[in-house]
Amino acid sequence: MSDAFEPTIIAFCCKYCAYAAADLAGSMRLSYPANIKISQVPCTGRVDIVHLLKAIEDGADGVYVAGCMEGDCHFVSGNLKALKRVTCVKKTLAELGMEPERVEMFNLSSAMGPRFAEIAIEMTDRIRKLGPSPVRRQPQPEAAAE
Amino acid sequence: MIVADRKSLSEIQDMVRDCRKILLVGCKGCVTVCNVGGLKEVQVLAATLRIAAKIEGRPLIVEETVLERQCDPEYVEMLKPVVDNFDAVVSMACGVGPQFLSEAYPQQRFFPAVNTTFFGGAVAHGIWEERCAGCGTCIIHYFDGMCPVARCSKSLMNGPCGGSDHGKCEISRNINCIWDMIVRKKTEQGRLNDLLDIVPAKNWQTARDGGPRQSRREELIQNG
Amino acid sequence: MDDLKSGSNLEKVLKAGHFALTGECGPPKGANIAHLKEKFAHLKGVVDAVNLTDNQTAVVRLSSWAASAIMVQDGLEPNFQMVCRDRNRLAMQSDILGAYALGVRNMLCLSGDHQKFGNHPAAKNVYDIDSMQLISLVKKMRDEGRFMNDDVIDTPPRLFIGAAANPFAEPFDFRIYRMTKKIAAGADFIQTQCIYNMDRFRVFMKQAVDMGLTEKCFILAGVTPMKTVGMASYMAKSVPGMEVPESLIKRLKGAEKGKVAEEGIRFCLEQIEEFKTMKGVAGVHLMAIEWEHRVPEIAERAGLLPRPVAP
Amino acid sequence: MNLQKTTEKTGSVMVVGAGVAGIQASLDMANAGYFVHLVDNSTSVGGLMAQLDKTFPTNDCAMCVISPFLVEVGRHLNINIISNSEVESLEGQAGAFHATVRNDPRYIDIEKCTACGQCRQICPVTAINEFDCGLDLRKAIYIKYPQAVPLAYAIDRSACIGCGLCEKACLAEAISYADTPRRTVLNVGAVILSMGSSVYDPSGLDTLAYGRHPNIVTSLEFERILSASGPYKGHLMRPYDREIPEKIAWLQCVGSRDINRAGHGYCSSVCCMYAIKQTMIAKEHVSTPLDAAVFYMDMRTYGKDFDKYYTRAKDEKHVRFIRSRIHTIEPLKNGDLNIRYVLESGDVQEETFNMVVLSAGLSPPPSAIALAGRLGIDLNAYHYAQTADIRPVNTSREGIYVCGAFQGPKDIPQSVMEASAAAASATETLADVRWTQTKVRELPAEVDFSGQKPRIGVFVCNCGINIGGVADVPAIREYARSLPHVIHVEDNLFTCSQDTQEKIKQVLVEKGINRVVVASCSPRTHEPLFQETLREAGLNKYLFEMANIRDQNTWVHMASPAKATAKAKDLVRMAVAKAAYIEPLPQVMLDVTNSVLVVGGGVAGMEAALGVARQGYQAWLVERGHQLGGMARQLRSTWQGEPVAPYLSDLIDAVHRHEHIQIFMETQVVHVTGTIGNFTTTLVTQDDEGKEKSTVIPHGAAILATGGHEYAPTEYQYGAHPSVMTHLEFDVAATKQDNRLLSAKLAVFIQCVGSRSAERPYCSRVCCTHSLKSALWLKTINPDVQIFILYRDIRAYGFRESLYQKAREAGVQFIRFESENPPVVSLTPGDPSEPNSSRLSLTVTDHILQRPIILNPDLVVLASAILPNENKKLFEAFKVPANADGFLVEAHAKLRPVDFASEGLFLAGLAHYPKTIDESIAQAKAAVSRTMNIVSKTAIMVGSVIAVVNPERCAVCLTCVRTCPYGIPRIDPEKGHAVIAAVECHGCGVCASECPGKAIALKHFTDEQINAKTDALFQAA
Repeated sequence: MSDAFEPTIIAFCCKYCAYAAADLAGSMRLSYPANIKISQVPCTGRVDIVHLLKAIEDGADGVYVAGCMEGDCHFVSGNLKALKRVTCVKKTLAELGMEPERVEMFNLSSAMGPRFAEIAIEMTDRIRKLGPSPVRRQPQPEAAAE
Repeated sequence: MIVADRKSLSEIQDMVRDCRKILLVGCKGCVTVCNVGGLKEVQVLAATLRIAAKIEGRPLIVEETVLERQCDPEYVEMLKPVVDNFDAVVSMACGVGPQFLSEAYPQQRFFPAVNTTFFGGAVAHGIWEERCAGCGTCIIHYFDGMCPVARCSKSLMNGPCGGSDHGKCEISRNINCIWDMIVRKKTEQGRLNDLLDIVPAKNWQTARDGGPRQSRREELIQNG
Repeated sequence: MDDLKSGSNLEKVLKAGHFALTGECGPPKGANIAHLKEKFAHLKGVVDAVNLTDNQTAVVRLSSWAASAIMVQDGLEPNFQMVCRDRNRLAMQSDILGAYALGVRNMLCLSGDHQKFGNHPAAKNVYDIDSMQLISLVKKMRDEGRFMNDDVIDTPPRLFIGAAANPFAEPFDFRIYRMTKKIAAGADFIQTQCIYNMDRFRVFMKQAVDMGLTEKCFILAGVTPMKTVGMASYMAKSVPGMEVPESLIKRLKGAEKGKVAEEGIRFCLEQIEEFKTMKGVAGVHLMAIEWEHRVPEIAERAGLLPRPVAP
Repeated sequence: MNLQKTTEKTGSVMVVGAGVAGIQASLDMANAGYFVHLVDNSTSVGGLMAQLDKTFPTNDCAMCVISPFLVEVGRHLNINIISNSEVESLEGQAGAFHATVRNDPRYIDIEKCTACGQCRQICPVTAINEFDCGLDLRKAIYIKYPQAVPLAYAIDRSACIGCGLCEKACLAEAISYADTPRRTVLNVGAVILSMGSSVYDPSGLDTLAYGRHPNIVTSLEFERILSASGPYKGHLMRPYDREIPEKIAWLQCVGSRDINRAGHGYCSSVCCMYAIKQTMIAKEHVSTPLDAAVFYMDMRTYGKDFDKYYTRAKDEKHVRFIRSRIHTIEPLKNGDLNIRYVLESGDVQEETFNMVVLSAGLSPPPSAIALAGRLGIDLNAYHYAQTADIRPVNTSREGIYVCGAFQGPKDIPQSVMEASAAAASATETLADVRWTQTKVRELPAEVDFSGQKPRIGVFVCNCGINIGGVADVPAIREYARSLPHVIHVEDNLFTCSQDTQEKIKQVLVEKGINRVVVASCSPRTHEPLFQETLREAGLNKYLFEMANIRDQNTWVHMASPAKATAKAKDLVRMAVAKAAYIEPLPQVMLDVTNSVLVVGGGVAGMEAALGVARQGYQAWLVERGHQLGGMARQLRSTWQGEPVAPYLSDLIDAVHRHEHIQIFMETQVVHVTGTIGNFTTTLVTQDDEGKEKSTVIPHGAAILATGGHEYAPTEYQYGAHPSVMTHLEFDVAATKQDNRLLSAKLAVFIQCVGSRSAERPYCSRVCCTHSLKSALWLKTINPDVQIFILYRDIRAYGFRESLYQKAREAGVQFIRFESENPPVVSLTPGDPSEPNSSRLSLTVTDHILQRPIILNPDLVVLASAILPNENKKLFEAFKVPANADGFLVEAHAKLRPVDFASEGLFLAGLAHYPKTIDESIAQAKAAVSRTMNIVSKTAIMVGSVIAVVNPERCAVCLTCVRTCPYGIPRIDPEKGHAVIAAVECHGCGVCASECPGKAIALKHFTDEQINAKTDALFQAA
């Protein structure tokens, strides 16, 4: 892999906390890598294992879920359920011989704009070091005709 | 219900290694209820297998479907239009599923994606426990609704053995000693005397030991 | 208890009212008979009978009936152990006949440890019948001369039937009833689990006496001398159904360096001394695990030698 | 505005002060049929709470919890926010006031300002940032904080040099230097004052050295230091050298409980708790160990779950609590601070800290005191609004109400409770003009697009130069044109401006666009605005999707325009992909039953029933006993000395006489079904002959005011001697002029009897005040009596501190004991021939002398705990939760203190937590206000982002039933599948993610929609 590798990372962000923190990072004009693209969810409890696997399958170099601080979930415990699902997907990736660190769970409050930026930087650095997703590394065969 | 566990990914991968196009078939019966073989798990396994193939740079098409039940020929019949479009079919039903599928479509290969484990129920969400061994001769009325055949590690009829610890079986702290529970309940109900009679040896002919079983209800069997 | 049921030495000693002493011997994990015979030598003339364990802790060993037969050849009396884990009712009955034919006269009927703890955890267990049913089965073969299916046996096996009892396992209050059941099923003698908690055992024995069980059956109190503090801790924590009081572990820890084993033996001797006078206790079952060579010393110091010669 | 003065009753109201209390009062009234003018002298709403980092005792992020309220109040059709304004005068009378409001210029047109912030970037002048307590700077053109409402800039003319750069930079042409103050007259039926509090300035206290050293900060400054959006971005540093402190001291009661130096004789009520919070949060902020020490006199953790919080700080977080008085703080050269303090024993100690936080008390803002003068309402000695205990939110002038910290220092939930109470009280007399001044938006019918393919319109915003100045907007626009289903694209200077909205409406209709994507700022702030535009064009508001290409793109990738353009394309592609799958989500209208069920016939229940009835709606009052009045029957007076008996008999009388109240005595609730707006409850009444009669009541909401009772002590010889009595027995005896009281020579009060124990780890809140009040009364009738109060902490919060002061002046002696070493009361046998002749003897260890003292009291009064009444079955019937102590659990400890998490159900009084009678009355009124949000309407809308079950796929496996955090899904045995009531679903989507059959879809966030976005992101561009 070359130095020029720019990962694509999808972040599933809870609208009550992480999404608002991302907005706040904007208001504060904090800078973080453009590799992070946010998909908003009403609660991280909505993020299904299938959604995470779908992103990996599609070629995501990194995927993370960002929810409220533990104990502060707007819907009681959605963030705790999300953590369990992230943990489960990490296991699956390990079984597939893929780095589990490509998937992560973070917790932050809506007032934590700087933390959002930090996480974005941390995750981008982490994935840069890991290199492109093995899903994308192989030349993909043409899909067999029906 | 019948409880099952998903097989390990590598085991499933080994089964379908020579396939380029496979069909995953879930079942809406027991395995959906025990969260192992419904549409969601079909999607999860399909995505996982596709990722695996992509990592290896190997072509693989995985399609997903769910049958109402895989243990009834009429539902199995519904796969007919598509079943031959695949190199193999992976069933996420209990052990019954792939066999019914196999019988219906002798030309196709069918693989199991789950290990069928026991007859039981959910004691809490995400925890299932064995309750019945399907021995064919129910005796739980002797034991106040608790079955030592299925739930004692040694299937003792005249337990408890002497290895239980704080009400847990000697083989695992997660398993209740059923004999401890039986004794406790009988004691609480003041009917401990019931347990002083020696339960004679069980007749295992009705169990799997008597050979594969068939259940026939003459009044239900359709003529012709 | 007038007519002899089996004519074994153990039966005779007990029925003559002597304080019995039985030992234990684990067959080898191989066919090394020489070593087995060495162990026998230590026990000869020191105990009334020797238990030969049956794939103890679910670890494969030389079969207990074969070891028993070898012991008969060496002039010792075996107590043939059989567990329900490894045989169905067909195998059990044939092995019983075989053992008897080879001179075995005592038999101890057990459930057996679960294979999960042994060296073949992947094995399928049998448990066709349980220990209670096994006792009934042996009794039926002996007293009715019939197999389990009621077919008549040509020359029934005359065996002195033993069973195990664990006064320390849970649920505690039920232990005495379970022993009662075993006696009702046909147990002639009982060998208990190793005893360390004397308080509880005293309660258990009082219950047995009060219920008249000691009139129907001989109870041999189980003892195992502790060799090390580690062994004591392991037994306390990891052996199912075993109860080792904290005070004993403390006592062993308090022993001078190199004197732990001696302290263990001393405790054992104190126990035996008490059993001698404890109402209902008919003898001691000394399970000196891999310590057969110390048995003569212990028996000597316990004042149990010489052993009575059976009439 | 209404310039015409009228003398007729009007359905508009005015709220002055837009902190959390003012916002709550405004929302309550606006949602119950009144038009609200919300006036604040700041440029934005939010008050003090917006400045806080976290809130106790849940450690919730303050901004997270208040933001939704800010947004709601900002967008409410029936709330007119009048910022930067002062009320100059109020003429007229209750029902028809005329308020003259002076609107000071902010030099920015709020209607035009899009808060793009370009002006701030270019402004050359810096000024002190007051929001960050001066720890930071801002520009002369500024916005108070990023989440501010109204979201518009303001120019600080005291700093502005008039260079005109901002005017040139503002593409929205919102700058108006020529602004002058404007005066408006508002016709309002009632006024609520919620001007809140300012924080005491400790500069005047010489010994504390505040202002002389930067490392001595006030608690509010420390909040800003802790805040992630504060001056240090959430990194805990001390101001002097930006070093991470390793030792911090908190000094309590700065500007509180201090008549001599601060002139504040009262307790500020909140400082103990916020100091504990700050210790814990500070410890979380640093990776190195932080030594936190709190120097205090009494730890006043008297609220719900407060004592547990205190215990956690002590035992788990190892915060040191040092009972002491501060002598001086001496700054050292390295920035450290040396504190000299005096222990209880009189020993003087010294300790050095890296930083000191002064737990500064609350005081009424000078502007509020001035306004009170203009309005002519009475203030108390400390310039807070004077109220009576039995009318806790009424000021001395009819038609003017007060709530929050301007009534007295208090915490957020108490303020919010009073705000709702004030809303209920203010609107009671305006019930007949409800819904007369409110506005209704007239909307066209929604167009039915079913069966049509997606026709997507994409609107890309330049946001002045906020987006267009960084990313290549035309390129993004043209890229959008190439995406599937897109039939229209355009870019706008400001998509959110009024004229653009009109243009968009036209284009939607002309081109038959059935899905709209706006690529601009954040849906958090602008989605409702665009959705309104869609709706006005006849589109369902959910046919909308936003790409956040400003806040989450150009603002954070300013240095990399090419990357920002590429990312914007990605985000637009994702939004368009989801848009192709979005569906209209119709809302269903449900009729509402306009009545309220109130359970419990104590003060809270009766006030609630009466409040509902006075609002013009039917109230059903259910009491399981045979008399009304509850615990108040035994109470002699309120803490301020107002007699309870006459109030109670008037209340019972009023409840009996009101035509809208039906009382069910000796009646129990046995069954409850239904949801918000439409409950059906079955009552069973026991008649005189013991026969049971059941009645079925339909109601739109319910208030549970099931009360509490006094703990029956088992300690201190209670029951063994007639002179050992509880609080309430003392009150009853006092009313009867009982000789045991009149003849007492030595009386001892023992505090915390049954409270703050292992079994009941909570403070019963009222007991300290009660004992002080009783002791003072005893002194009045019998000046020679010697009185001891044995206590653990004296928790006379707020103005109740004055009782503590008076008691000490009256010679009452206070002895503190430790919980491990409580007083011992024993009986010395007397003359055996005479009954009750045994004598009491009491031993307690004196906290100063450290040795036992033996007393022979002839009266012992036990401050016995308040316990919630046992109502397990009732709570189960309503499916409402109780905590480990048996008290009901509210929806949110801070901002929803009278709501249950289940909608349509509310709580009040002792069932919630021990409280004084004024607090119970306020909470009951608050509950009334909350029910008005429901029952004042003829119908409520339900639906939208909710989980929906596809019956064909449902395997009735119970996964949804077991995983829903609110217990909403159930299996319908007749239908044979799971059902999720639309009206109850909270829309989190947990069930949809857990369902093993994929039978549940969360509308607007379906698997298809979420996956479409993911697919779009990774598909080759």
